[in-house]
Formats: sequence, C-alpha cells, structure tokens
Amino acid sequence: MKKLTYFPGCSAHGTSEEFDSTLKLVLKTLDVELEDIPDWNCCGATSAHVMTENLAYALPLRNLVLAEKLPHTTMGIACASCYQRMKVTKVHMDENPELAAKINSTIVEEGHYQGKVDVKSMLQYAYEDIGLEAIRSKVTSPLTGLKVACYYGCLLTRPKKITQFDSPEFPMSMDRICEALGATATEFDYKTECCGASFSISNTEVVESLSGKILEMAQESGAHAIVVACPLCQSNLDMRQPDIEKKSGRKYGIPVFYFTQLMALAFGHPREKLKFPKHIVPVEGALSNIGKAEPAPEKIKKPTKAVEAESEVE
Amino acid sequence: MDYTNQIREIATKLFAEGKIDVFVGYRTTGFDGNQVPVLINGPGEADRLVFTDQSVFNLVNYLKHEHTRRKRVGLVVKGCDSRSLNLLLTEGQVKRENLYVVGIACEGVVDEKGEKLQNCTECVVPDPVVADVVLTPAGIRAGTPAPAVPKPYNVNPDVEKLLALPLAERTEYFEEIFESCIRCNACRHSCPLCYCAKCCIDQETATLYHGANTTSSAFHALVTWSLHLAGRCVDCRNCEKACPRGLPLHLLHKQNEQVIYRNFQEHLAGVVEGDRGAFYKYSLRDPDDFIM
Amino acid sequence: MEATTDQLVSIEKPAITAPPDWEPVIIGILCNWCSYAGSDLTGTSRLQYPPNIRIIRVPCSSRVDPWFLVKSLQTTADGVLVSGCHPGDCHYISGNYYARRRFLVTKNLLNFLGFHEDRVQFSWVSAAEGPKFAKVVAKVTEDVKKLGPLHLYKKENFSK
Amino acid sequence: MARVGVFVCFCGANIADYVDVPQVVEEVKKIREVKYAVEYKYMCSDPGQQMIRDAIVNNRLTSVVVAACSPRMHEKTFRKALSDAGMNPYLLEVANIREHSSWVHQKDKKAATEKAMDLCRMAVAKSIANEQLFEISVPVTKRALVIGGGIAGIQAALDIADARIPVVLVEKSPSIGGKMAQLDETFPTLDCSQCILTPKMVDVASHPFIELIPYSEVLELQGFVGNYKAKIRKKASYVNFKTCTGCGACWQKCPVKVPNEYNMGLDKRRAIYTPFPQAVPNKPVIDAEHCTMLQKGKCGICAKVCQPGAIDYTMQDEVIEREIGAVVVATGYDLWDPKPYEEYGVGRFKDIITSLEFERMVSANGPTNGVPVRPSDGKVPKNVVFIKCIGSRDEAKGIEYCSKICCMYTTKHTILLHHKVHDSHSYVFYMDIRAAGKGYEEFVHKAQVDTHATYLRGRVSKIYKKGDKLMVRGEDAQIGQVVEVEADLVVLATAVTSPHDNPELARLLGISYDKHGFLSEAHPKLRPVETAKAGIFLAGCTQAPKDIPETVAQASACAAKVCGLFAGDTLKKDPMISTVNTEFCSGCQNCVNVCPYGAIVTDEVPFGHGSKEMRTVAKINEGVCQGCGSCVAICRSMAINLAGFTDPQIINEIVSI
Repeated sequence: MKKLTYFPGCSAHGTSEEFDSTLKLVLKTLDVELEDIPDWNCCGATSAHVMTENLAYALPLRNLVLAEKLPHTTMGIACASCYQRMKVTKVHMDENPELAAKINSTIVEEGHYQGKVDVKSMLQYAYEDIGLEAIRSKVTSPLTGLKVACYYGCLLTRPKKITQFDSPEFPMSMDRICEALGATATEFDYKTECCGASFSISNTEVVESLSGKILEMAQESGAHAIVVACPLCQSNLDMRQPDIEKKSGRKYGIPVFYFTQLMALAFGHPREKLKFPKHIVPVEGALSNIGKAEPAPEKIKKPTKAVEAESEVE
Repeated sequence: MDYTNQIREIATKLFAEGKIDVFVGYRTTGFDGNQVPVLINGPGEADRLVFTDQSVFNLVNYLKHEHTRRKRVGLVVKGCDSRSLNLLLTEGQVKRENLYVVGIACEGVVDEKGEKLQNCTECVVPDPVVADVVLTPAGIRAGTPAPAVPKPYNVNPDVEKLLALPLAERTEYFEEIFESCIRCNACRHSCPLCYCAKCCIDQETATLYHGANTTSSAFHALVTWSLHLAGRCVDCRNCEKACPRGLPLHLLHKQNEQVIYRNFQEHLAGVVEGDRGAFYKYSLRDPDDFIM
Repeated sequence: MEATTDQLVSIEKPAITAPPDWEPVIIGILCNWCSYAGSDLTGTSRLQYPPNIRIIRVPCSSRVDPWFLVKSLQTTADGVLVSGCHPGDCHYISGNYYARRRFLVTKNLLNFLGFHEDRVQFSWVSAAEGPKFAKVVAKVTEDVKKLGPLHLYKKENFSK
Repeated sequence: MARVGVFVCFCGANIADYVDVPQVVEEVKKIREVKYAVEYKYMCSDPGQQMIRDAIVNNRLTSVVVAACSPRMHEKTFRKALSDAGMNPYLLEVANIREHSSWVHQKDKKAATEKAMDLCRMAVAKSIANEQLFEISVPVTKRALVIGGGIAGIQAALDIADARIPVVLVEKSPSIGGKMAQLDETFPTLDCSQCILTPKMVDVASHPFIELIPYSEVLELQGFVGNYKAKIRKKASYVNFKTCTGCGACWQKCPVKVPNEYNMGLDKRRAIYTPFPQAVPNKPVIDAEHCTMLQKGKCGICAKVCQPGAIDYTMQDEVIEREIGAVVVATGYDLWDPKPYEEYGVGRFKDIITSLEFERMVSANGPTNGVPVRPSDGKVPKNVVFIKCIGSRDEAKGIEYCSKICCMYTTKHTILLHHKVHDSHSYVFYMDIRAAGKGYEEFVHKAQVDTHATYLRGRVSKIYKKGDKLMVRGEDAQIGQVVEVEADLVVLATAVTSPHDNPELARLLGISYDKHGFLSEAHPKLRPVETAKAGIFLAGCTQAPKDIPETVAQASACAAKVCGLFAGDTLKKDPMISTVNTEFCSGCQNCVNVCPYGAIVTDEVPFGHGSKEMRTVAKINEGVCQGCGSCVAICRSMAINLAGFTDPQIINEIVSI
C-alpha cells in the first residue's frame, strides 16, 4: 500500500467533483491511500500572484509546511492550477533559502519549511510513481476502439524549469496512460494550447474561440473524446461546447473526460459511479465505440530518421 | 631483530669478491649499546659491523659524503631508509649500479630506554622498497623487493593534538621552538634528502633581510626547509636525532605529510620508483575549495 | 581539524595592539595573464576597492615560491593574496595546478605554526573578472583588518 | 650604486585627479638610489618620452621607473624610449598607478597617493635588481600546417603556398571542400558555389607547395612558434590512393547503402564512396563502420571489381610527423540541432527541414536534381515557410548570439525557390533582417521585389498538422496580430555552432575557446586572426560565425601572418626566460619534470675547475622556454632564475613597501 498526501483544492468539491471521486476510486484499485492535508487552504490560484508576490508564495507555503507534518514524502494534487502554484513555490523556496525564510516568517506559527515533501500532479504521479505496468495490470475492460485526444493544457508541463516533468511542448504521458487502458491516442497537435482558462467568466468570447480551436483539432485528429487532467480545461471544453457549436456552426459532440474517469472505466468500475451525468456533452456516443472492431490503430511514430540511419543491404 | 652476523658475512663476501669499495653500517659505541654509523674499507673491519633494534640512523645520508660519492658502496637500509634511497635514485644523486643494498625487513627500532620509536609505531612501509638482498626473520631473500603495499596510514598524535589547540596556544608553542633553535643546521646535514650544493637558506637572497641567528631567521629557515621536504620526507627522523636542542622537528614534516596524504591521492614519499614527490606532479582533482 | 572562524577571530584581538588609524598591508601576487589583467580591468571599469593591496606581477602563479609568502609575512605584509588563472585556463598550460598543490600545503603549514588562515589567501581571477577581483580584495582586506597587525616572526625593522 | 630615474605621469586627469602626483615625486626623491624624479602630463607622448631619453643621458641613469598606466599598456613604448637613449630596454620598470591606484581609489585621494608612493618604491626597488637582457633569436621551420580543408583552409593554404612556403593541409573527411561544397549558389551574387570552389580545390591538389593529407586528424602538437612538431593520424582508407585511378567501379558495385552525409541524409551513398563527384582527391574510401567485409568478413566485391587492385582491407591507421613553424586552424562550423523546438513538431513532421537540407534539394547535383520536394510525399511544395533565428538569439532554447549568415541565405533560398518552382510562394518569419555587407541590403530588397515573398516580422509559436499541410502560427508584430500560414514545407534556418570537437582540438593545440566552443582570438579587435599562442592563427567560422567573403578574407589574413612570421631566418624572442646557475644546480631534474614545454634538458659539466669527472645539471632551451617560472619555484637550491622576475627583484618589491 502506497500512501500519498493529497491536496484536493477547491474545485474538487465543486465543478470537478467527478475528477476527485474517480481519482479516489482508481487509486483504491491501484492500492494507493490518500491522506488530505489537515486544514489546507486556497493555493492562491490566478489572483494571488497578480496581486502580491508574498501572498502568492505564502498561501502555498502554508500547505507545504502542513504537508510536512504528515509522514508521506509526496504530495499529489488533482487541480493543475493548484499544482502549478504549489510547485512554483516549492522550487523557488528550495532555490532561495533567504526568500523561504522571509515568507516562512509570515506563517511561522504553522512550522518551518524544510523542503522534504515532493509536489506532483496526479498525472505525474500516475505516470512516474504508479507506472504504466501497474495500470495495465488492473485493466479488466480495455477501452479498445475508443480514440482519444489527450489535452494537457498550459500548466501541467510548463515551464520545464518548474515542473520537471514530460516534454513542455509535446508531452506524451497521458497518451501513454490512455494506450495502457486500451484506447488509442490520436496525433493531436493542440496538446498544450491555451483553452482560455479563467477568461471563461470575464471574457467568454476568448474562451469560445480558443477552446473551439482545440475541439476542431481534436475532431480533425479523429478523436471520439478529449482526455484532460485539469478541472478548468474540462469545464471550458465541456461546458462551453454547445455555445461554441452554436457560434461556429460546427457540430462536435466530443465529450471531455478526466483521465481518471477513463481509468476507472477500464478498471471495471460501474458506470454509475463515474458521474457521467455531470457532463454537458453526452458521453454515450463516444463510449459506444468501445469494443468496436477496427483495423490495428496507427500509433504515433517517432521520427523516421532514426530508422533510416541504419544501413541496409540490397 | 639482530642481523649482525648476516651483515658481517655479506660485507666480507662483497669485499672478497671485489664488488664494493666501502661498506656503510652501524657499530656500537661501547656505551649503553648505543650505535653510530661506520664506514669500513675492507673485509678486515667487517667484525665492527652490528645490526640490532638499536640501529636507528638512516645511513642513506652517508651516500652524499665525499667518502662514498665516487665509490661502490655496500649499504644497510630499513624500510624508511630505502624510501629515501629511492628518492635519491630518482633524483639522480646516486647510481644504482654503484650500490649494493642490504635491506632489512624492519620490525621497528628502539630508543635508549628500549621503547619503540614513534615513527616506527606509525610506519607504513617497514619492508625495504629497494634492495639487492633482504634480511628477514625467515632468512635471506635475494632480489629486488616487490612494490610496497603501504599499511594503513596513521596520523601523528602530536600533530593532531596541536591542531586541536586554539590558534594562540599553537602560536606560543611554536614561537618557543623557533626561539630555541640555534641555527646550527645539524637537521639539514643529517637529512639524506638535503644534498644541494648551497642550501637556499644560506643564499644571499634568502638571508638578506633576516640577520643571522634570530627567531625570525629560524622560522624562515625551518619553514622553507620543511616545504622543500614536503612530499619527499620519509619520516626517518635523522634530523630530530641530530638536533642538539631536541626540537620536535617531526611536527613540521608530519603536518605536511598528512595534508599531502589527505589531499593528493594518499601520496607517500619514495614508495614508488620514479615518483619525485607530491609537488612535482598534480591531479585535476586536487582540492580547489580553499581558493576563492 | 581547525577551530571555527569565530573562535579564531576572538583569539587574535586587534583591539589590544592595533592603533586606531591602523590599516593593514596586503601583498597581492598576481599572474600576468589572468589575474593581473583582471585587476587592470577592475581599474578600467573604475570599480572601487580598499587601497591596502600592493600588487606584484609575476608571469604565472607557478612562479610563486612559498617562501615569497613567508618572506612577505615576515617583513612588510599583514596578509598575502596570491591569484592566478582558473584551473584549465593557465597560459602556461599547467602552472596553476602545481601552484595549487604548494599553496594548499603552505597555507596549512602556516596555519599550523600559528598564522590565522585568513592571512594567506588564494583566488582564481580571470582576465574578464574585474568585479571578482574587487570583491576578492575587499574580502581579504576585511579579513586581515579583523585580525589586526601581524607581529609574529617579524623582523624588528619591519614591524609597523 | 644604482642611479634610478622616476617619471610620474599625470595621464591627463586620469591619475592627477585622484593621486597627488607632485607629492609622489617628492616622496620618491627621498629614496637614496633615486637621482632624478619628475612629473609630466602624458609620459607616453613624444615630449614625455623625450624627457625620459634626456634624463637617461644627462643623469647617467642605471635604471628607469615610469609610474603611469598598466605595464600591459605601455611597457613596450617606454622600453623603446630606453633603447633609443642607448639604454638596455629591460632596465625599465613600470609602476601601475592608474589601473591599480587612481582608478580604483577615486574616493580617497590620500590613500591613493600613499599607495602610488608604495608602488613607486616597489618599482624602484625592483629596478635596482634589473639586469640587462637581450632578445633571443630562434631558428624557424618554414612550413605551415593548415587544419581543415573548407574554403578557409583552402584559401589559407593556397595563399601561403603561393608565397613558396610549404603547406601541410589536414582534412578530417575524405575530400576537401567543406560546407561550401554543399551549397548551391552563394549570396549576394548567386554565383554557383561549385563553380568558384572546385577550381580552388584542384589547385590545392596540384600545388607543388601543398601536401594534402585527407581523411586524417591532428593528434598532437608540440614545441613552440617556428618549431612545432605535429603528429597526424591518417585514418585507414582501405584504398591505396597511389594505384587507385578513381574509376568508380567499386562504389557502383558496392551493395551497402548508407545515408549520404553530403546530401544531409536525403539519399544514400555506398560503403565505399567518394563524398561527391567533384571530390578532391577523387579517390574513394571505405566507411569501415558500414562495410560488411570489414565488419563481418563477407563481401569483398569492391576488391574483385577493382582493376588496379587498389583495395586493401588490411590497411591500418598511420601516424605521421611533420615539422612545422606555424598553424592555421580552420575547422569550420556545425549546425545546431533544432530538436528543442518541440512546439514546431521538429522530428515529428517530415516536412520540416533545415536550411542545409533545403540547400541540397535545390542544388543541381542534389538528391532531387535541383527541385525542392516534400520529404513526406515527394510532391513539389507551393507554399514554403522559412523561419529564421532557429537556435540563434534564443537564450531559452538555443544560444544568445546571432549566427550572422541566416538572414542572407534565407533570402537566397526564397530566390532559389522562386527560380525552381515558379508558382511557389515564400513566407519568411524573421526577427530582424541583418543585411550588413557589400551588396547585401540591395540583394534582400531585390529578392523581396522579385519573389513577392511575404515577410512576417515575428516568432513562430506553433506548427501543427492539418491534413497534409503544416499550419504555421506566428505573430506578425507589425500588425500586432496572430497569423496562420498553410505551408507545404517549412525550412528552419538553424544556428551556426562551433564544431563539436573544438574544445578537444583547442586543448591539444594549447589555445583557448569561448563558452560556445568558438576558438578565441588574441584580441577581439586588434588581433582577430592570432590566438594567444604564438604561431597559431584562426580562419573562418571556427572563431565565430561568418560568411564566405569574410572567411576568405580572414584566411588570407592568416596567410599574411604566416608569411610575415617566416619572413626572416630566425624569430626574435622575449628574453624573459629561465636561466640556470650550474654552480648551484644539483641535477635532481625536477625542473625537467615540471616544465610544460619540455624546454629543460640535462647537460654535463665538470665537477670542479679542471676536473675530469662530470656531473649532471639542467640546461634551458632558450627557444622553447616561455618564461612561466614553474621551474624556478620548484628549484630547491635556487639554481634557476627567471630573467625579469628574479628572486632578488621580487624580494626587493616585497620588502620595500
């Protein structure tokens, strides 16, 4: 049994409840136990770091300090934005002990930051710590036939200096996980494009245009569904889809899953537990492709030059 | 450890075969079993030779003397002595073909009170590293010895004790030593590795701003001397035995030796043939952290 | 091996011997190709540093015989700085590597005999490191100032 | 008794503003040995030098101290003044009171003045111990080594050889020609690269003063200016060049196909091959790594078809030695690997190619016979996007410097594309257009007019695939909008980097290189072709990115330097070198061991006056000694001294503060 400190973040109990609950289902199957940080607080999200730097560090630092009181060495975070704030703080604090001491002094009653807890997104945790082999071994009903476009968004792999995970511009970890579940990952070039993020509320048009392009590219890649690891990406792509369809006059009907939902599905958890009714875009159409026989899926090939480099004999 | 008979036999044989002109060994003084070096010129004197655990001096020093320099010499060496001989060979001061080296598998020598000398208790290479014949408790072994494998290195307790002292106490301790020095240079004369035509500390440039016999001249002389022996000193302690004031000269040498051993790939002087000493080579991995 | 810096500073008390307007003399022995050029750059860049250092030019740090340091401390200097090219950059290929060995042993020996380790310092300063040279000089001056005048083994004529 | 003259310079206000110069002069006059001391506004000026010359004669001075700027600045000037007055120039000492005092203690005039006095005292003390020194003459081997057979190496070799000086030209690959041989046409005149290069290549092969050693590498360089000894490894070619006629039967029959480096891997060559048809020498070599005969012992077809029997599978690498007097390093450049541009899909999309790949495609002797095609489907592209500054000027992904040639060759590429595919259209994403050079701006302007290429100022942020097209999204900063271009082919103008093995080469030659691996010149402005090591010169891109005209100019400059070096029968050398006092030398030979130049040998001298017995002592080879002083400091008996930096000189400085 692996154990993991868990930072749920505010969306886990709201818009992304299906992420949180399926994550817990999946981790149970994979024999990982989550322990919430006691008395955790807001990560500061997009607001704190445009207001004051100190606050933007102090909020995540408090969580990091609290996490150090738990016995586990890794903190897993579901929300991409929470992950980003936490990881930025950790990297900067570790790099600059003077700054760490200064920020720490504002939350000194909680304890002293030591830098002993590692921060990982749940995607990174699944890919690096659990591993594809373990995931594959738990698959009971493979998602064969389902074509998915894996969408990472802007925060999970960038900037490389902070995240230290996967390729910043063309990540493949989620693709590999989906392939382990039996699904097919399409060649999708919009993996890390912006979805419009929190403009969802203040400037919906921007989101509709940006998310629209992502949907368009996903459709062109031949995907039945989009897979994400970020609550805001999910809500933008799913919730805004009917409006986008209306404005562009294009029909998408592409459901947007959390990768944990697909994992749960492949691990054989009953569909009723996966909270599909919470989706705006109906999921049934996409899921009906599962099991449909299709010619061997074309895998995304690595550059062909490596093959050419070998000599051949006539 | 008593090889008196064997050495007498060897010396006699060497003279008889005409292989040597002079033999350097030890003789007794008649007082307390004390021994002093002796140079004998023919087989008739061979019965003056002795070798016991009181044969303390490093006879290699006598190779730089006029009596031996242009002659074929028979010579008795212990482990430490042989290391200094190795250095003299490398530095081209003696020719191997002019030497017949009688090595002793040394078990340590003793002082007047019969106690083992400190450098013998710390010795890392007791067996000779260069010899034509080696005398061991098991009998006589001919031929050049195999390359020496040093025993575990021992730090010198006196140096460690001083290093643990506060700086001011160490300063005081050494000021007294340099004050006691009478600049007789016996240490230098007794050292087998000091063979310069004119020692640098006697040259004009060095002495110019010192005056002759002052604490500061003693400081300058001894520090320079010990640095010229750093990475070469084999800890035979001829200098200390020669010092009329009984100054603990080994402190300087051991301090340097320890710094060199710790920092420069466990370097030990004179153990490897052809090795010139720690200051005449370098490694890219040498410590750099003491430099800004 | 050595006592901590704090302890050592408290032992050599400058207050007892140093007159109020006392300024230390630092002898800086610099190699021609890197450190001397670097010190020139400090000048052309007009970077300011304490005026206590007196610079002696040598072709290479390997020209520095340990007894220059001994002699300096015994005569005019309260502290010595030797500076050369960074490892691998020696104009004469390997000079600074030989020098580095001698410096380590000399520094340790002098410290063993009662000189504070800050009295003899070393640095690698390249021809481009004008700012570093200024910093190094400031540090050495500061360190030696804390230690006070050096009287140990000074020839009487030279005791300032 | 020494009679020292001290000349203190104001350096205008540079010294005088921060140091009380008259006070320094007064103080210096108190020194017993100082017989003359004076201040002047500019000591380095003609009247200043005249003052020194007059004072030397009138006051019978035995040494001179000039307190002024750094000796690295004007030591030579003042030495000249001394010799003009009939005094040995090495009796001069310079007190550096500008860089070491006035400029660095501008806030404390008293301290700066005191320091200047001390610096003068030190210089006076040192000068008392100065001795007369005389320049050393060393013989010179009049043969040059040129490393690298690209256009830089070719030009340097030809220019030197034309001066009737023998040249050894070492080239790593089987043929000379370098990167220029891969080019189609050259900017700004669009003359065919092959047409202007191949005659030069043939000249090299046939020149009586050039020894061309292809397929070889320099292993070792020992010695010093005028007297180097180079070890060169000739790689086994498995073909006897003496008997080979270059008929080509072997490579036509060879069954092994290997990606062709000359065509950037866009087509195949054989395991036995000449790199390109115009290769010089036009003799094939066997690529041992891919030859099945050499790897597995099976095949042997080339040997069977070779009429003259030139194939020799048993050939071994051979090391040869050449004595040379000077070296020209012309190892060229590498191209940057654009892999870090993941957002462009480099490596995933076949239709993204580098500029040199494009160059090979549009080249008449290239893999596609001069027609650019899409590597993915072989179709001729219509819309081509050129992206500049790939790796250049990009600290995050690449390197911070400008590669200098990309603006011009990209312009050339738009023209070539326009010539080859008439209905095509070029889009150029650029940061700036840097067209500084004769006829360059005109070339760019004309190209823009003629080809109607669309120039978009801004960076490309993303390339993605839509159908079989590549969608290139970037910013057009001039209209402040994001633009998307539908491209058939994308060409990346990748940065010029130093050859990857430059650091290794620099180490073996004993010269330095910068953080990017480019070899360092002795002075960025005034000595741009020399290195810090005498007798070694730099030509072409190995020093920094540059275009062909500049490369050729630098190569010819190298040739002029080499010819100048070889103009006399001997080289004059600084006399500040080590000398041995054999009286004190005990012959331990530690100095022989530490000398980095092998400048110390042993000698035999009599034991005493008239003695027949000999003893060994050290002896300095004057020509080889560079004056580092390593031997001086390790000599325990102080038998060695370094002229100009003797023990008495340095001790005098130390004690006179």
